[in-house]
Amino acid sequence: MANRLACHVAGLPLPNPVMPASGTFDYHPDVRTPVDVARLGALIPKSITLHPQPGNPPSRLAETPAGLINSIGIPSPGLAAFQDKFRSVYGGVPCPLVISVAGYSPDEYAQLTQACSRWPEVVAIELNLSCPNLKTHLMPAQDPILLRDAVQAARAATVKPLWAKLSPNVTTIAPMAAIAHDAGADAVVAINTIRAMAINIERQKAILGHFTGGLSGPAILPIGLSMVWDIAQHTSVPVIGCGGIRTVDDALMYLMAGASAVQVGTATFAHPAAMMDIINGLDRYLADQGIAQIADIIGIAKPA
Amino acid sequence: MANRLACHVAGLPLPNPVMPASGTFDYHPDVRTPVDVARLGALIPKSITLHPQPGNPPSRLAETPAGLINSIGIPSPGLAAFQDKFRSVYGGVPCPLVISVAGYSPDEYAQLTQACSRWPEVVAIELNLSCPNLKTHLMPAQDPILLRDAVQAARAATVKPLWAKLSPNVTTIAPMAAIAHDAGADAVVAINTIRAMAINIERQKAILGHFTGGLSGPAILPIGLSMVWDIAQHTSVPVIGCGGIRTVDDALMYLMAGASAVQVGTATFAHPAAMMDIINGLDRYLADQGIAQIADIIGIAKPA
Amino acid sequence: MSPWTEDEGTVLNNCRVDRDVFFLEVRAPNIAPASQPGQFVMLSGWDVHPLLPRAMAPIRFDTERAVLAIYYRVVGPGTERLSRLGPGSRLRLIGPLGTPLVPQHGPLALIGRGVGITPLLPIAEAAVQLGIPVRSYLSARTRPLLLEERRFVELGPLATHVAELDGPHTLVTEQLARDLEGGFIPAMAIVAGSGRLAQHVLMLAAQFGFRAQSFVEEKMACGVGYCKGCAIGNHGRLICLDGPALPLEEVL
Amino acid sequence: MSPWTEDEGTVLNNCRVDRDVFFLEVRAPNIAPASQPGQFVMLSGWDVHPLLPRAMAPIRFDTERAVLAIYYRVVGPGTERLSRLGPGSRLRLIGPLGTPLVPQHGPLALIGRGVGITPLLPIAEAAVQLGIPVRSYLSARTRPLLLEERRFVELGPLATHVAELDGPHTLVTEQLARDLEGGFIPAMAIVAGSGRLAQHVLMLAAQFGFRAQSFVEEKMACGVGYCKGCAIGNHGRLICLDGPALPLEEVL
Ligand SMILES: Cc1cc2nc3c(=O)[nH]c(=O)nc-3n(C[C@H](O)[C@H](O)[C@H](O)COP(=O)(O)OP(=O)(O)OC[C@H]3O[C@@H](n4cnc5c(N)ncnc54)[C@H](O)[C@@H]3O)c2cc1C
Ligand SMILES: Cc1cc2nc3c(=O)[nH]c(=O)nc-3n(C[C@H](O)[C@H](O)[C@H](O)COP(=O)(O)OP(=O)(O)OC[C@H]3O[C@@H](n4cnc5c(N)ncnc54)[C@H](O)[C@@H]3O)c2cc1C
Ligand SMILES: Cc1cc2nc3c(=O)[nH]c(=O)nc-3n(C[C@H](O)[C@H](O)[C@H](O)COP(=O)(O)O)c2cc1C
Ligand SMILES: Cc1cc2nc3c(=O)[nH]c(=O)nc-3n(C[C@H](O)[C@H](O)[C@H](O)COP(=O)(O)O)c2cc1C
Ligand code: FES
Ligand code: FES
Repeated sequence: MANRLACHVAGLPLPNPVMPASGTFDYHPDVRTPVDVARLGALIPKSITLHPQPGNPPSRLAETPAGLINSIGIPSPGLAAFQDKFRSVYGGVPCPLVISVAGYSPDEYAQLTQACSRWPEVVAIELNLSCPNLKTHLMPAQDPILLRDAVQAARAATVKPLWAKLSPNVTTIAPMAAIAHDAGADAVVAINTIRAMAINIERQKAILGHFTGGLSGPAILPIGLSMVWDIAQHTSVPVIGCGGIRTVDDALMYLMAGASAVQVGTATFAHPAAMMDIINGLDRYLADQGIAQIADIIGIAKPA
Repeated sequence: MANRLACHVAGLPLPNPVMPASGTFDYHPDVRTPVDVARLGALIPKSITLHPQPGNPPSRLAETPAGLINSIGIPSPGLAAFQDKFRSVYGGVPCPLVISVAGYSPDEYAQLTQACSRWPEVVAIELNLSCPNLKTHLMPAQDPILLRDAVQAARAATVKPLWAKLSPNVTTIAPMAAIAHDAGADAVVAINTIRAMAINIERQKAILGHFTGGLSGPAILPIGLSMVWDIAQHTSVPVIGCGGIRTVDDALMYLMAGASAVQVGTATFAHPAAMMDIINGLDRYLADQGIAQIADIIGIAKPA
Repeated sequence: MSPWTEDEGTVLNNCRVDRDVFFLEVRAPNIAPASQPGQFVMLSGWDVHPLLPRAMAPIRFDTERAVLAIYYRVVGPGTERLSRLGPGSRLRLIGPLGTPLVPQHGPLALIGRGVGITPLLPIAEAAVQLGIPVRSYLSARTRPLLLEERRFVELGPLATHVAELDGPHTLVTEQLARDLEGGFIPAMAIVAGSGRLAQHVLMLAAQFGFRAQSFVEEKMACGVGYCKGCAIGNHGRLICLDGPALPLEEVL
Repeated sequence: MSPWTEDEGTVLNNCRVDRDVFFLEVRAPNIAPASQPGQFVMLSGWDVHPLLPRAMAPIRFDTERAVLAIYYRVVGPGTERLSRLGPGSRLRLIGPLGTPLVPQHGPLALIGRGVGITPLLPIAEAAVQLGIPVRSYLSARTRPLLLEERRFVELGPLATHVAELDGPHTLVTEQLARDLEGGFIPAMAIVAGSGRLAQHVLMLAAQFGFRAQSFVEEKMACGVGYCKGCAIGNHGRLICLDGPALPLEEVL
């Protein structure tokens, strides 16, 4: 049987369009879990940074209606330590591997991208562009110049596919996608979490140690979907949809809105096998509808 | 007994800080409903436009996890027709009245503001700055220049308090609040709905007639809260909190984050008396905590 | 706009009638006694999910016991959660909503399908009480879904069509067509629960010259005219205020 | 990290023990047999609201019947919805999670309060089976909340403190202090369910020289080390992976 789910993201072949969102899933070669990593479209571990850093102070999580706010930050062993353990952890990874990198300057993105491109297992680099710039306090994903500089620096450092992960905290997202594309990104990922906050009224203070954080989960699905739609309507850059996906229907909405593939984050927490369900569900959907390949439904949603 | 709930928004006295969000509630002098309008902090009817317009095509509503997307647009009788019926509808309104106006140019904002300021019942004008500009497709609330021009035009047209209602679809909201303030707004309202979309996967098309719309309801509460917090931290403009408020605890979060008052929208649909519950709940909270007046809790939330 | 209120309702009875159709009786102290034919309620028996209340058109308003009787089909999260509420559970209700539809002249033709027929029964009962003759034309997938068939029979001639028994290729409105040809010309026909039947009635109305209304459904948020979400057609009519029954030619 | 899985569990029994405390028995075919003392599960019996699963430390793993026994206090939406599930309801479970805590040397002092004591019983049972002596010090608001008091008595000397009967001004750890003075020096003390008791044990541990661990709670999302949300202290320790019991000096 031909694999109906086989797909491409900007020319990069993947066995299927379902992969975890960075920071919400990982792989441990010796540990059996309900997720058969060999069946994933790709694996993306948590973003790594150049230098070791501890992440944000606790509390790091707050639950909201249909949403989760996290202020994890990026606890990271740093590039050197990551390199040391790379082979033992990801050497035998049974699916395409994408490494997410987060830098505090264009040069850091370049160094990280270059280093991570060396491993043959790595099929693409995802740029997490949501680290606040130390001077402007804006994230590269929020500012045209910072965005262009970060993507260009990474582009110059690798020949592998480059994905730029965008932030929803912008006035309009399509221009940012176009800038990333022009600067050399092969695809964009939309969306990262949305700035949010929770307050404990008894203690009269912010719940999160870092006081604000990023909202994820089903609450943000309609926002992510509109952004993917905008990017697909107004640019030619391939887009990977992310934000609030929990079920196969959610994944179908993103694909029909124009996403070439999807990432699943928060849903994995309540239901680790969610990605397996979505992969099975997509296959069943295509079979039931008599659709030959996943590419045939990408972007088919009509305006109304 | 002194009214613990009496408060001020930028100097304007209100009997309490709880009012409806524009477009989600209205007043009919002869109709008994579960909402005792005499007990509201203020009444804000749906935005009116200068010229009559029909609003967007159906379907206009889509439900999402803890959220509602609407693409109502602004069905409006136009200023002239509104003026004709003003006295018979709002002549005897038993609480402070705020009129929300929506224009397609600075001049329209000026005309609407001037006309609506004439009625003695009107205590403030709220500028709905979320009508897409016909040329740039941006809303005034999304663009510094459009925002400044609209607010300045309205400012020149009235001596009454002017509230500028901001959009969450901006890179950072505090600078927009500051621009509105500098342009003459006495207070800002944050937030309006967030751009969002829903797709019917059976029909493979957008659910809303206008294909995208605005997300409201509990899903957006943590986003609205972070924006009110940002405005309170970084500017001196009084802010009225709005977005996802359903319970007295939600209202307290906004007040503690720095809101001078709150608006309740979507929650009214499932529970029309929600505003009454929130007013009663705030009063009980102040009594239980031995707090003399609502002003004492505004902005008291500590970072963490 | 007529007065409405919010009730804390109590479930008295909530049981399955057919595969996915349930019968609910709920005590609504203020809403039930004030309800009139053609009106509906918005109800929610949950907290945050789903967010909005659901529109339901009761098949009976028991004004003395203050009870509303409702048939509903489980189609999504709201009706699914509704179906799990046992006796004694609390339900939030908003109502009575919409423009009452109390017929003044007769005769009346009532045409409906499936769960959608519920608003027709109160109209039939009000008509018969005013001495207005009523004929009903009801169709359903299965026999048990000819809801309250017996009561309709008591109120006047009833034609039925059950897809499972009578096959999918005829419409119950073919009997209406025969009755029209036989000289029965209603002052008004009211359709509920089927676009296909409404189409046929619209054709017959043009041919035989009678007025026709149809109950229409759109997603609703407020149910009381505030949100403007339930607009239909080109005149900006609101289903929740101007309807839920509207002139057929406006909604097809 | 040790292997874990996802189970579709079935509620066998779910009943109120005290005002806001419930006892749940759930069949978890794969998780129950694999569980070890000190471990916990994440469970959700709902769909979208609340979003995240809830952490629970079973008081008993019945490996033969594949049943987990859990006591829980209703404090918010998750436990509230849990409390409404009847026998036969489905529950999603993730587990077994966390680092097992099987004592190797004795004697052992177990100190706990209220619903928080649940992880102590599997530890006590494992210890006694290995021939390690155990003394328990349990406190609660009311007598019924001295959960499984009888079973603790079977396993070793038990000191109790019931706030309702014994007054709020003494701590059950005062008996531990007397026992320490009398010469009972544990190889390890394990505290659960009370910061106040943990404080006192930390003091006693320093004074009398024994190791002490405490079960700690933080909001969790994944329970398996992916999200990094449950970090505690200055070493970036994750409660779900490195805990849920951690050295007392790290968490106070
Ligand atoms: C005035 C009025 C009276 C009604 N009376 C009854 C009644 O007595 N009994 C009854 O069973 N139902 C009645 N309905 C329909 C009922 O309101 C919907 O079935 C219900 O809201 C569905 O809620 P849900 O959460 O279960 O499903 P949802 O998730 O809301 O919907 C499930 C599926 O059904 C579709 N759908 C939902 N609502 C509608 C709709 N209104 N029109 C078309 N498609 C829809 C959705 O697109 C979706 O695919 C009435 C509707 C109106 C407007
Ligand atoms: C490893 C572990 C094992 C646990 N075992 C049990 C058990 O066996 N029985 C049991 O009843 N509970 C146990 N808990 C606690 C239980 O997970 C929480 O009470 C539950 O998640 C609350 O969910 P909720 O939706 O009802 O309330 P929520 O809305 O999540 O919380 C309600 C209130 O309680 C507070 N709260 C919730 N969770 C915590 C927490 N973890 N720490 C401090 N404050 C909190 C919140 O701030 C809020 O004010 C355990 C926790 C952990 C981490
Ligand atoms: C706990 C947590 C940690 C995350 N860490 C990262 C990260 O390290 N890098 C990154 O690019 N995105 C990170 N994200 C964002 C997700 O990858 C994803 O973009 C977002 O959560 C929206 O998807 P979801 O709604 O499916 O979770 C994190 C999200 C969560 C909830
Ligand atoms: C159905 C609907 C109609 C609305 N119409 C308007 C409007 O006319 N003018 C306006 O400024 N905001 C309008 N809004 C936005 C609300 O006033 C409010 O800013 C938003 O819904 C967030 O608050 P909530 O989550 O409490 O609903 C509308 C919102 C909804 C849901
Ligand atoms: S449902 Fe809100 S106006 Fe009709
Ligand atoms: S709960 Fe996710 S890492 Fe511990």
